[in-house]
Amino acid sequence: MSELTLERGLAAFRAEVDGPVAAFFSSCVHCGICAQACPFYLETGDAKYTPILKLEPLRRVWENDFTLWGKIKGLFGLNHKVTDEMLAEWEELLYDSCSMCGRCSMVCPVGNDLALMIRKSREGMVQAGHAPEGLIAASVRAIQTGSPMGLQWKTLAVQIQHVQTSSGLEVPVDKEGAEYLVLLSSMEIINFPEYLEAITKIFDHAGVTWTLSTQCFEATNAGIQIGNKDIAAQLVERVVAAAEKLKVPKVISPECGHAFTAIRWEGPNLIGRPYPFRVFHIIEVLDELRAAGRIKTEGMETDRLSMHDPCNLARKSGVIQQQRNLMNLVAENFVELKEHGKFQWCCGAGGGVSSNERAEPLKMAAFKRKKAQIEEVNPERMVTMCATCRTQLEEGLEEFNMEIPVVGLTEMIAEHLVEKN
Amino acid sequence: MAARKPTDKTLGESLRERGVSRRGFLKFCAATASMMALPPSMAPAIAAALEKAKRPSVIWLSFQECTGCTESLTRSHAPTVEDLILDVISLDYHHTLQAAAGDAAEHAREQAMAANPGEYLVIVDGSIPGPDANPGFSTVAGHSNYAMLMETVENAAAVIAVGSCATFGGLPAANPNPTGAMSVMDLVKNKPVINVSGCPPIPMVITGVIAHYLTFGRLPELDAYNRPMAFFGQSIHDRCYRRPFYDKGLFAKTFDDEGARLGWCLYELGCKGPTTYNACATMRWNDGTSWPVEAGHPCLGCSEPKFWDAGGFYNAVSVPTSASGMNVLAAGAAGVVLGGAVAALAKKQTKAAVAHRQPVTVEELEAKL
Amino acid sequence: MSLLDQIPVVVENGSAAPEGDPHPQGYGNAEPVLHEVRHALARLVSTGETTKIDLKAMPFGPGDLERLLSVLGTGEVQASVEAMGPTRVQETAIPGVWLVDYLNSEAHRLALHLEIATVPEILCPQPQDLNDAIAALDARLNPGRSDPPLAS
Amino acid sequence: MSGSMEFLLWTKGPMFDIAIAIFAIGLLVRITEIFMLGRKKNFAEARAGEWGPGFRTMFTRTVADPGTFQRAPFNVVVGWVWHIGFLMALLLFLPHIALIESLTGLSWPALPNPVISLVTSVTLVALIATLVHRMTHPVKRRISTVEDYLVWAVVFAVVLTGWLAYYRLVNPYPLVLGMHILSAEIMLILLPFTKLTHIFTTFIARWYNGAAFGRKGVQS
Repeated sequence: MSELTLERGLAAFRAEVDGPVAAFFSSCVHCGICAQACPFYLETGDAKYTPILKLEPLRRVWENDFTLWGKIKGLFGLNHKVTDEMLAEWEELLYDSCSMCGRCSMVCPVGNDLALMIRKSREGMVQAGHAPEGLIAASVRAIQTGSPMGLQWKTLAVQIQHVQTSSGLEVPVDKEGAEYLVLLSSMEIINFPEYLEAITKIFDHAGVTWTLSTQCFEATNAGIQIGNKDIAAQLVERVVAAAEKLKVPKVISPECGHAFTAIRWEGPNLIGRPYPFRVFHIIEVLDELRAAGRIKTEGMETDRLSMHDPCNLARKSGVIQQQRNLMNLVAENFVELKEHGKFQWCCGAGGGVSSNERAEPLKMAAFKRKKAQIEEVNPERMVTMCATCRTQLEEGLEEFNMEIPVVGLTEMIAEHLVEKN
Repeated sequence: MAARKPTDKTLGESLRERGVSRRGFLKFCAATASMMALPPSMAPAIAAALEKAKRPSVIWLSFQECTGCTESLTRSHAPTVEDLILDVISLDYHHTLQAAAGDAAEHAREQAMAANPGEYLVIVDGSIPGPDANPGFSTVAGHSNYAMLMETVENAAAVIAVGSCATFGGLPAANPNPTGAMSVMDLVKNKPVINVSGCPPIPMVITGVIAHYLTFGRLPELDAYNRPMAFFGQSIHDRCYRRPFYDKGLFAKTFDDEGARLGWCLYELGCKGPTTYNACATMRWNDGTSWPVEAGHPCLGCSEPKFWDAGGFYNAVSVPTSASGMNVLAAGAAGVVLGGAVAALAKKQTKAAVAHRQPVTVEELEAKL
Repeated sequence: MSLLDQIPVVVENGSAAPEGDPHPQGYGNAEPVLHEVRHALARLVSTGETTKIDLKAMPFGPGDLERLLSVLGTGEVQASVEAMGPTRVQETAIPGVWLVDYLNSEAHRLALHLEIATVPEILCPQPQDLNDAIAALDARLNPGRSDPPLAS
Repeated sequence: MSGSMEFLLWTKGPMFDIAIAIFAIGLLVRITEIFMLGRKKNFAEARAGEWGPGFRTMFTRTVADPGTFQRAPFNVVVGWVWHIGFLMALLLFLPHIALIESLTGLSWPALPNPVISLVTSVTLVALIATLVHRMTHPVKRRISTVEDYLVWAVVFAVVLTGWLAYYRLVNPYPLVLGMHILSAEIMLILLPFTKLTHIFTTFIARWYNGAAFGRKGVQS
């Protein structure tokens, strides 16, 4: 049986070097500003978590194999090679201490997109056999069972039953020709079953036709988190097949950050062709319905609410104003965190960190940045729209004994719908 | 003029003998100090030195030169110069100025050398075809310049090289230097050499250096190019009356613009004042009337080494001497070709890497668990 | 320094340019020399030290010398010394500041000094000449006598 | 015979040719490498075009976002001061403009020399501050390589010798002017092979960054 080796890793690193990577590494002046955008560095104070340092393996591959100067140095044996030991050491830096939040990409003075290069580096790491166990296990489960958590349709079917009973509404399944195919995340199904009921109510309220697919309900993509195109592409193909089978023109990604970037931005490139459908995040859809006057709400939340923008949704996908429009619809005492929108701070759990058990201490350390932000505005509740962020916020706030409940925005909208007579 | 043994009288004595009063002597010292670019407070020291100084014998050798240096000297308006040249020093050989010709002239030189071994001064203008050059390129009375120079300096007290040809090779040594011209200090290694550079040098500087030597009986303080600090210690730029315009950023852009009329700095018109060390800005030319910058022309830098080969006279000091925009373009084009080749190679490698990229399988991943 | 205050020198306007001067104020090298003169005057007043400034050694541009002399002005005393050609001494309007112009017999300028002194050196009898003065006078009083007179 | 003037003429002549050739070839190699590598076709439906956001980021990234400014004010301010100082001295000092004009035929008005000399003095102080910062700040210490210190030394040498030459503090002047030109030539030679390349590639990098974020609907 074939195995993952350093050579395959190096080949994968090489395959990831393109014009932007060359421009980025050519431009880095070692100013260290990226560290000032990284919650993992800021909250641990350990300089090894400086984002640009995490990219050293990719940088070496670029310098050695893609620059004239590097080749000249190589002739004299002066170049620094990437070794198996090095990659083993870098595994922690590239996975445990990076949530790929992309904040460093926003502040780098020379314009380096560091998050992009982390994503590319992980391709090499997987091929070299240096991915964390937690992410490997999630990837294997996702391919083998259809869900990174090993969740199966029958579990979801029970959920659907509950929703139908409690709401008295039908949850459409495998309805060909519906406008929207709705995807879910395993974490939502297990931790936040309210979400399914919420969209059922909202779509009924707004008169939207939609459906779930028994063939593929999972929106998350472990292949993106671990950083492997082959795994990621297989998972995307499942969604595409389901959407094509049900002939839906639109697919909705759930309240999950990476699932959205995976299906929305990486998906078509992973499968090498454009989709025959369009992809939206549930928040985009809700805001469109709101703008079209198809969502009627009554009553307002009166407590002090603040909101956490998921990195993947805001900074990395440009969904920033929509959630604010929806907040203003139902909350009268909404306060922004100081740095929000494209400059928000990561909760610390993204980019596969939450699936990587050994990264738990780092994940909690990084959360302190978010905690400090929350403390600054001192809200009574936090609102967000990503199951991973929501879980992290809940766990983190509990860890620090802060009694601030976290709610999903979709559910909150559903609670304010005008009752149909 | 025949070679003669210098008298035993000091300069002070010979001046008083000629009826110069003590006030006149004071005035002479004031003028001499001014000529030597020394402060007026040095006049008493000059007076004391002149009381003791002896008249030296001087031999003037002219090699590959244009006689401009001699012309400059004889147009010196410093009024004591006639005294200095014709009375105070004993100019025993100068083939342009002396009345004697042919064998008689050469005889005068030999006589002066024989009569004052180790005491006579040699003044040289013009450059010399070096020992490896064809000796026939320049000869005087059948002697090659090189042979005559080496023979004459053999027993000299010191050598004063006058003009940029003698000091640095000058025009004859300019690229491609067909005659293998060399400077005096290239050839004379075992005698003190004083360089009085300039094309030509300021006449007052020539006489000032001679005056210094015969007043104090020793060489003046010299810079790295063996030039007297008193005259070459400061750059044209530092002493230029237009310097305030440089400092304020007011420059003439052409020879006939408003800035040129207002007397602004000539840097952009190619003035080499910043890199040129000479006394033009204070001593001036034509009896102190004016000097090139005052006349509205940039300094050519004639008193510096290789001034003929130092780039265009009308290019600013900061402009490189040879590279042109075309060179840069050519180098850039070469870069594109080379870079393209390297990148194409790298891209080919990448394509190969992508093509041979082995997909990761679940089994492979499971093996890692 | 109170004495200095009584000296009517206004150096601030030192480079006050002649009419039609195209240069803005502060250009030219007259003003620095005037400041040097001011320092020399202070030394003369406090310690009696005299100073000579060689104007030919100054990097003057066109008009600088004229500006300098017009600021210094013309005083009451003029003198001329005939020795190796004429030397013209002119007191400036600033007491203690003298312009001494050394010329040769062909009226070419040998040197041009500003002398800051109570009396310019060239006007004073030279010490050695003074030593010979009585003998010289005696020779004129008694053209016939040859033995030296008693020294005063 | 090799005195200061010969040294100056060497730096203005043959050495300048060598330096400018290595610089031009090396830089074009570098930039060609980048553009030849290019990007893969992107199949994801874009929210917006790439060119506008790309060009915007090329300029906007010059100014730090308020949060970064608060967290690293020293880095931002000192970096700004010395970059602006260096560029002003490089591009607005008359002798440099004369040099550029001789090579390219392009010229523009210069700033008065006292302004440039003041700016250069400030730049020197700021450069020393960056060195101290690099040697003391934990992150900068950790990520700094020999190259960082080498490049700092060369840049500092260029500014310092220029400053010394302007004030004519070293005699003879041709020596210090030659040293200034030589250090600038060393900088030109090193430029394509070190992080100095960022002078040019940062605009490419910023464009790629702005384009990547821009097509997703975020102005980075």
